[in-house]
Amino acid sequence: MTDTPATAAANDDAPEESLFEAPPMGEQERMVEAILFASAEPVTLRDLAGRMPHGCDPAEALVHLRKRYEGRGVTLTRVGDAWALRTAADLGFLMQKETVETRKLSRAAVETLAIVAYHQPVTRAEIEEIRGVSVSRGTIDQLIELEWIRFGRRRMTPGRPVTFVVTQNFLDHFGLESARDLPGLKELRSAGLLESRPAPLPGGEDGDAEDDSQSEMFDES
Amino acid sequence: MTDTPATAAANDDAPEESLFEAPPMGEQERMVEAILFASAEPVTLRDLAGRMPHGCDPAEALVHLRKRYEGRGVTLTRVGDAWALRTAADLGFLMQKETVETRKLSRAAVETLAIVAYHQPVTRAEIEEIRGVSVSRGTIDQLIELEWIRFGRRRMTPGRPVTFVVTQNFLDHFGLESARDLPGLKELRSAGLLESRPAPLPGGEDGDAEDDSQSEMFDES
Amino acid sequence: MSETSLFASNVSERLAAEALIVDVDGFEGPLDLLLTLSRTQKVDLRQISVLALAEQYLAFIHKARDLRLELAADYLVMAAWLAFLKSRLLLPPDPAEEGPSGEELAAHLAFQLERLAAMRDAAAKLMARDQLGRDFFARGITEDVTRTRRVTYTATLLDLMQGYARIRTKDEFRPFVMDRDKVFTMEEALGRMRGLIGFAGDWTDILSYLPEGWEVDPIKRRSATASTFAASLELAKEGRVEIRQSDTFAPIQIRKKTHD
Repeated sequence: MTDTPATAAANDDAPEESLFEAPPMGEQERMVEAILFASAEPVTLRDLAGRMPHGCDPAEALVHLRKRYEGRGVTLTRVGDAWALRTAADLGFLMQKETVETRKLSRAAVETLAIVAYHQPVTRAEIEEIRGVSVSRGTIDQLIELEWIRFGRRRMTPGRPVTFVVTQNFLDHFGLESARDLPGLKELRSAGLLESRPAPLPGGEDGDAEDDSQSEMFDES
Repeated sequence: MTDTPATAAANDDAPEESLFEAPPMGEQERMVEAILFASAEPVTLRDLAGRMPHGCDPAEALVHLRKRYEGRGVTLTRVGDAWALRTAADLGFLMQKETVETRKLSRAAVETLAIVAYHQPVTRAEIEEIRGVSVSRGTIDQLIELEWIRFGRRRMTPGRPVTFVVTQNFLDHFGLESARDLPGLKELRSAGLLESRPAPLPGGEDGDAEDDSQSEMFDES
Repeated sequence: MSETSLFASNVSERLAAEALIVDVDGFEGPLDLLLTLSRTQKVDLRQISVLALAEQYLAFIHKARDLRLELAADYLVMAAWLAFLKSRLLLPPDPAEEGPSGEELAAHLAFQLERLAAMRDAAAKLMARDQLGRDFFARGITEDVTRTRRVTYTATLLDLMQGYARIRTKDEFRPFVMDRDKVFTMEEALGRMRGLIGFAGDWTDILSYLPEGWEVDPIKRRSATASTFAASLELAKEGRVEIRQSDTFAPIQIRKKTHD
């Protein structure tokens, strides 16, 4: 195709550029498509021209692109003097899931969840003992509503207190295959998540968690 | 209710759903297109099905859509069991504006990442054995923070060490459909270089538990 | 460095040595160094001469020591192991000897080197791939059409683990104090034994000097045993008691030294 003398016609002011032929229109269309797709804002014609190789004609490429997206799930829309790709208005109902507002879980909830995950099945009294503060009812309700914890079997001790365990949803959300895959204290430490010396634990009930911290104390030399 | 008997054929078990016919495939394709367009993250088949009207077949719609975007400025890519629209890699030069400066990874981090990818699921001890040096505290932490690796199942060997595997984010970042598509994987495997061969020990009681770590990776559909 | 250059008569030799040695910190451990050395053999890693490699490594360690470079213990452990391997490779196999042959050990080392090289290569290939946010891009405008506004709460695995770590290390927030209620100090033990030593006439097991109430709880017992033992040694040093133990792990006994 290079035997034709007609290289990029428009720019007499930049003679050294005319050595390069502008890409074919199909290619220009691809470029406009990619730029509009990846940009966080609508893009003006001028911006498009500035980002594409010299000699391109984004206005024409836009005409082709607009035609290509006609009737599709996405349409090329003009926003002021700029252009953007937008999902088709009639499909807005599909976007409902996108409108979820996410908030960070409170510290109390994260800690309660962590205790359930590491110590399950665990009673509310045990959670309070480990955290050292009382657990508000709202926190547990919230975790249950998120479907991250659920009621487990009742403990066969006086009062038959209810226990809590984590759910399959919890495992899915945190990308775990089972709660046993949660790293132990030793591993948290070696991953740099646990900076300080482990607190000496009260002699006790929780068997293996304690062992971990014990061995850590002596590994540390 | 309608005079045509052939409503959504597939679900005999849910007769009340058959009142609604699934939209035509062209429409389903538009829906998938719109959903994928609206999201920066890959969307799983399951999510797609959950958001589309009952009776839709997003898997088939994806086949059509993929064909439609072949050779375009934006392409449909598979990421594990999810799908995403991404700009064509050959147009990256147009996107300086969108390029995010990523923290440069240390050589140790890059090698550790590669070892996790090629040997997964892999324990920390195995990573150290392959590299011949201990893995520094921050390295694994950094890769977890980037969401490129995560904890996998524990190994059923003494000490039940935690293992590491790569994530969907990792696949997305490096444009891989699955971990099986890692460059050179086949050659490495047939050269025996992905085996975790134990050092010849005087005793000769070398663990063979490592072998299943390999098979696990490739069994995973 | 200037001191050594006085002795190095052969300039090119010295430069060759320094090229490796100056950079000793640049190596990530002995395996990395071995891999670099093996490159000088310019053959497929499956065909390298492990014997020659062992010699190169030992020569390297030797030179590094001449230059008084601090070598990490790993390097010296590997040197010892390679010296052992070398002897196994050079000497005819002893049929009475147990364990793997020199060839098996050499083959494993070659395998390790090849595997490390393969992983380096794979890492380079991985990083050379087109990457998201550098070569290809995700959608720039994600659509958050405000229609249903449902609030969900989210937390990451890191949040969870850090939360747990926080609870388990609550003590870091209080000023550092040793928990002494289960510690029996040596001063206490000394005071106690000085008072009691005069009453026991003959050889007595030092465990009988443990204070009341410290024999049951294992943590307390451990502390009291240690301090009582240390105190016994101190008293023996002062010449106030004699100390004996009939056998390994047998009871340790003391008695008052009679000055006659």
